[in-house]
Amino acid sequence: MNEKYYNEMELMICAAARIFEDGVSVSVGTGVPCAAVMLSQKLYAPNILILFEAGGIAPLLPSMPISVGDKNTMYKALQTTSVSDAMEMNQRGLVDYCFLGGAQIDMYGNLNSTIIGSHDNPKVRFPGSGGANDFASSAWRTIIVSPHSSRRFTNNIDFITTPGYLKGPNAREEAGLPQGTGPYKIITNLAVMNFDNDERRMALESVHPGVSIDDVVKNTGFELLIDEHIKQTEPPGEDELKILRNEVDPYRVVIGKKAQ
Amino acid sequence: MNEKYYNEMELMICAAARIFEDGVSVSVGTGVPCAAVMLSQKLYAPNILILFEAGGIAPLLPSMPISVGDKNTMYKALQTTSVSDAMEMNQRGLVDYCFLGGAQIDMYGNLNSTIIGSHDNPKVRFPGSGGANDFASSAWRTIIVSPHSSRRFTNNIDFITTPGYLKGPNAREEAGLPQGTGPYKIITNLAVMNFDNDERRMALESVHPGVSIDDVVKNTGFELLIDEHIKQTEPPGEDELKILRNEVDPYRVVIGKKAQ
Amino acid sequence: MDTIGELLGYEDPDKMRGFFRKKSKKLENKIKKLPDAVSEFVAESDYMAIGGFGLVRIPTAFLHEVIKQQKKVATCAFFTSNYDTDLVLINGMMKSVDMSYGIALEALGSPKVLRKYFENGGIKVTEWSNGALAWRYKAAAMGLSFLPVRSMLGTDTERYSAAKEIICPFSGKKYLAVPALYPDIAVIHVHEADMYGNAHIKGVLVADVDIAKAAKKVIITTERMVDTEYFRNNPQNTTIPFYLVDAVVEIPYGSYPAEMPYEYLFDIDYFKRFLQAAESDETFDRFIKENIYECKDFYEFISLNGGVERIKELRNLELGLKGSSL
Amino acid sequence: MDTIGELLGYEDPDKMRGFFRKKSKKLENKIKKLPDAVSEFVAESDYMAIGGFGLVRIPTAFLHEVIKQQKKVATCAFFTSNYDTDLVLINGMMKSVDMSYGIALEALGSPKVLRKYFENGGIKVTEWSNGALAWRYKAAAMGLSFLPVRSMLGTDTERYSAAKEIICPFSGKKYLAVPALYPDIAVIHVHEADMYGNAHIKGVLVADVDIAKAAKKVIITTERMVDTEYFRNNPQNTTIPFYLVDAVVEIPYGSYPAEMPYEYLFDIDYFKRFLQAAESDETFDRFIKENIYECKDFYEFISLNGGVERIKELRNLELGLKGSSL
Repeated sequence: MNEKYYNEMELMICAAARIFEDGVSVSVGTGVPCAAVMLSQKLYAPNILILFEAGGIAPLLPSMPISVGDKNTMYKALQTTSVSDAMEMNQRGLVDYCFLGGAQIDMYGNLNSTIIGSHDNPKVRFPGSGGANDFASSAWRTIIVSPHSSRRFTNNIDFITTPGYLKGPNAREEAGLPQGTGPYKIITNLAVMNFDNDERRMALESVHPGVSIDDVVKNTGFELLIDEHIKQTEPPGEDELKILRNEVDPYRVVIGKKAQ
Repeated sequence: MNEKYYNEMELMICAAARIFEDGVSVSVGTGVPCAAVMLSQKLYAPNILILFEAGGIAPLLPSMPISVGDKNTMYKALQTTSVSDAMEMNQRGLVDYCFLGGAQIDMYGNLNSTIIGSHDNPKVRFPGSGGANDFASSAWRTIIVSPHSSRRFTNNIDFITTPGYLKGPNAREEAGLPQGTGPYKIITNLAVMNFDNDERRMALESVHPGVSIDDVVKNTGFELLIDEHIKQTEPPGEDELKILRNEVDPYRVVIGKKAQ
Repeated sequence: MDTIGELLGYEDPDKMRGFFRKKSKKLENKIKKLPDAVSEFVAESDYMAIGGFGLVRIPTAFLHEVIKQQKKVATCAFFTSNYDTDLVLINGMMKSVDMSYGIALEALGSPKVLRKYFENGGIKVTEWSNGALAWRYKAAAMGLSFLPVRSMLGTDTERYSAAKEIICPFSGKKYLAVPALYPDIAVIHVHEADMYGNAHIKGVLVADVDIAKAAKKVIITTERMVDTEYFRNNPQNTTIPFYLVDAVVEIPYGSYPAEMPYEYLFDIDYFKRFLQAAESDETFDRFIKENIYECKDFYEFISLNGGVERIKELRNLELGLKGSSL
Repeated sequence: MDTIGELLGYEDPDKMRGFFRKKSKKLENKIKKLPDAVSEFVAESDYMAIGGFGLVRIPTAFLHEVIKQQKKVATCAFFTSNYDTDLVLINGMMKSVDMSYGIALEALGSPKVLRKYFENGGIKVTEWSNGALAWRYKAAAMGLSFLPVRSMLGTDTERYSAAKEIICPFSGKKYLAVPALYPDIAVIHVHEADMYGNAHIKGVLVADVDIAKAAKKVIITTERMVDTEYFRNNPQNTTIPFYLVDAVVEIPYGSYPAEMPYEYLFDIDYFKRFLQAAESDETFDRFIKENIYECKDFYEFISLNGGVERIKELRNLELGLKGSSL
C-alpha cells in the first residue's frame, strides 16, 4: 500500500456516506453519523431527509451539530417538532435508516451502551440508550459505526441496550419488534460488515485498504461469516475528501478524532 | 303567577348559568350551553375557563358561535389546538363541567342522540354522539338541558349514546369510566333535577315558577325521586335578563327559539 | 362488553409500515390542477377522511369536484361532519360508515333527503364518539394499531363500535382500545402551502395533523401558495410536513361556503338554501345540479352564490370589519 | 419478558384526575422571584422533570438555585440529560432514577465524579429509551395510565425497565406498555411567557408540552415577560397554556451556559471547564462552590464566566452574525 492520504475516520465516513440512496430518510445523532449524512447529501443523495430526535426535521445543516437539539439541527429546517413526533415517524415506518454506535456489539448486531459489569453494581456506567433503542427498533435499517477490537466485538456483551437481531432468526419479530427491520451494515476502522439473511449473523463484506482478513478476524471476539470473495473497501475518493474536509467538517470536529 | 316577563329558554339559561363557581372549566358546544356559560362569565364566574372540542381554549366569545370550531370559539383565545388535545384535557380530569342535550334521557341520566327505533333500521337517525360521549365520560359533572316531556324522559330509551349512571350505583366505575364522574343537574323548561347520591336516580330539585310538581311528574316517563321540600326555581333576575338579551344573545339566536 | 360494529379503515400496522416506507420523501413539485388531483388520486374503493370540522375549513372545492366526476368513494368518517360528508353521500355508493356526528349542520338543521340514506337501512353505521375517531387517527399517526381511551365505555356507542376492552397492566383498570384508522385518502384545506406540500393551518387544528399522518394519500388544497422559505424561516409554520403529502392544489376560497378562519366566514344563507333544498329529492337534485354538476368550475359555483362581492362580505364578517352580526 | 426495574413516578390515573381537578384554572398573577419559586415549590421528596434536551434550553438558573438552597430532590428522569441532571445529582439524595441518557455531555465527554454516583452502586437505575420516556410523559398527558409502544422489546433495556408486555386486541401483536410518568415538579425554560403562565417555545419542543401536562407542579422560567395580548392575538403562540402552570419566573439568559435557540449559543468553554473540574472530587467541589454556592445570584455566575460580553459573543454565534466557528 501507498502511504495513506486519508485517516480511518475519513474512510469510515466515506464508506457510510455511499450507503444512502437518494430520497431516503435517516435518523441521526451527532458525530460520525451526521458527517456521513452531510457528505452523502452533498455528493450522492441531495434529497436525503434528515431527522434529529429532539425534533429538527430536514434542516440544511450548515455545520456539524454538537448537541442533538442544537441550532444546526434546526437551521432552515422544514419543521421543528418533538421527541415523540420524531420517534413516531420512525414507528410509522417512515424512516429508512438510523445510524448508531455502541461500546459493545455481538454477532447479531445487538449493542451495549449502558454498562460494563453488572447492572446493580456496574464497573463502568455509560450514558444509556438515548434514542438508540427506539431508532434500532423502528427504522428499517440500522447502520453501526464502531472502532474494531475483540473487546468491543464480543458475544459476551454485558447488556443489550439496543436490539440487533437479538438471538437470531425471527427473534425480533417474536419479541414484537416491527417486521423487516434490523442491522444492515457495520463500518469500523478495519472493515465493512453486513448480516447473513438466513442466520442473521455478522458477515464480512469488505476489508479496508491495508487491512487483511486475518486482522479483522483477530480483532473480532466471535466467528465472522466470511465467504470466498471478500472485496476491498473503496478508499475515499478525491471528491469525497475535498467536500468532507472543506465543507462538511472544516473544523475537524469529527475527522480530527481518532477512530478508537 | 304574574304574566311572565321571560321565556322558558331564558329561564333555562339563567338557571344553568348560576351553577358555575368562579374558576371552573367547562366543555361546551353551541346553543343553550354556550349562552349559559357566557352569561355566567359576565355575571358570576369571570374566571370560567371555556373550551370547545374543535380546539378553541379560553376565547373571549364576542358572540354566539354557530359551529363548534367557528371564529367565535377562537376569538382572542389563549390557545388553538386539536380535538384530541381538548378531549385529553377532559380525560386528565381538568374539566369540571360539560353541558349536553339529547333526544331521550332515562332515570340514570343516560342520553340518546343516535337513533329512534332499531340501530339496523332506524325510524329516525340523529347526528350521533359528537363529543358528548367523551365529555360525559371524563368531565367531572355533566349538566343536561332538555325540553321536558314523557316521550323524552323515558326508561325505554332506544340507544345509550352518552353515559349517565348507566344501570345505577357503581355501574360507571365497573364499566371503566373515571371515578367520581357523572350527571349532576338537568335543566328543562319545567324543572331542575339532580341525582340521588345512593341510588344514582334522577330527583326533582326545583320546579319553575308557574309549574306544579304534578306537571313535572306527568311529563316524566319514569318515577322521579321527590322529597318533601321541593323549592321553586329562582326566576331570572333583572340583571341576568339584561345581560343575556343585550350582551350574550342580542340577535336572539338561542333565546328566540322555543324550548321544545 | 362485546362490540358488534364493522371494523372499517383498519390495517395491520406492519403492513402500513411497508406502505409508508415506499412513499417518496423527496422534495418534489406536487402541484396539481383540481380536476387532475381528483381523477388521479380518488379511487372508487377509497376510505376518505376530510379535514376541518363542522362548517369550518372543509375542502369544499375538492369535494364538489369529486361529485362532478361522480367518484364513488366507498366509505368515510363522519367526524363532526356537516356539508362535507353530505356531499360525499351524494354519489351514493357508501354501504358502511364510521360515524361520530353527521347529517346535520349543527344548530342550522339536518338535510332530510340525506338522513333518508340512513333511515332506509341502506347504510351500515359503526358508531364512535368524536374523541374516539380523533384517537383512532392518532393511533395510526403514532404508528400503533390501537390506543387505550376512557370514552364510550358502558354505552351502546361502545356496543355498536368496533372497539375492544382491555385491562391496563399497571392500574388494573378497564380501558377501551380503539383501532387505528388509516384512510386511503385524506383531503385537507389549509391557509398556505408550498409546492412540496409543506402546509400551514391557522386556528384550530381539529384532527388534521393526525389525519395527514394516518392517511395513505394526502391531498392539500390551499388558499394560496407560498415559497418554501416561508417554512424554512420559521419551521413552526409547518403544520403538515411535505413528506406526508401527495398533491397540492391551489384554490382560493376553496372552503366556501364554509368558514376559513381569519379569511372569510361561512355563508349562512347558502347553507339555509341547501337545507331547504334537502327537504325533497326533487328540489335537492335541482340544487346539486345547479350548484355542482352544471358549474364548469368552483368559481362558477361561487359566482352563482354571490361571487366576489359575497366573499368580500364574508371576509368583512370574519374580520369583524363592519359590525358583523354573527 | 418480565421486567425488574423499579416503577417510579407512576400514579393511578384516577388519583391524578383528582389532583388535576383541584389545580386552579383562574387567570392569576403567577410571577415569582427565583429564590421564592425554588423554596416554595421544590420539595425534598419530589420527582423532578427538566425541560429542554442535551445542551439546549435547559432551566439552568432554576437548577443552580436548587443547588444553592440544597434542595434534595428524590428522583429525576435522565432524558437526554446533560448538565441539568448533573446538577440535580450534586445535592446527593437520589437513590433511584429513570434513565434513558445521562451523565454525559454528548460528544464533549462525561463528568467523571458524577459517573461515580452510579458506578459505586449508590443509585438504582430503571432503564428506558428516550422514546419510552417521551411516551411515558405523553401517556400522562393524554390522561392514560399507559401507552403501547414498539420500542425496547427484546432487550435488557426492557428487562431493567418497569414496562409490561401486552397484546394488541386487533393485530395480535406484542406491544410494550409504558406506564404514565407524573413528575411532582417540572421546570421548563421558554422564550416568552405572560404573568398567567402562557408560554411560547421556539424551535424544537423536545417533550416539554407533554411534561407540562403530566406534572403536578409546573414552573416556567422565561427569557422575557410578554403581555397576554401576545397570545390572544395569535393563539398558536401558546406552546404551554396558563392552566398548567403554577409559577412564572423571568430570568434573561436563564439557560446559559446551555443554548437558547434563536437567542444565544451554548458556552462550549464553560462546559469544557466543567468536565475538567469533574475529573476529581476536589476540583469539582471547588468548581461548584465558585460557580454556584458563592454566587449571590445567577448574574454573578454569568459575570464570573465572561458576563455580558460573553453573552454577546454567544448571541453572535447563535445568529451567525460573525462567521461562527460552530
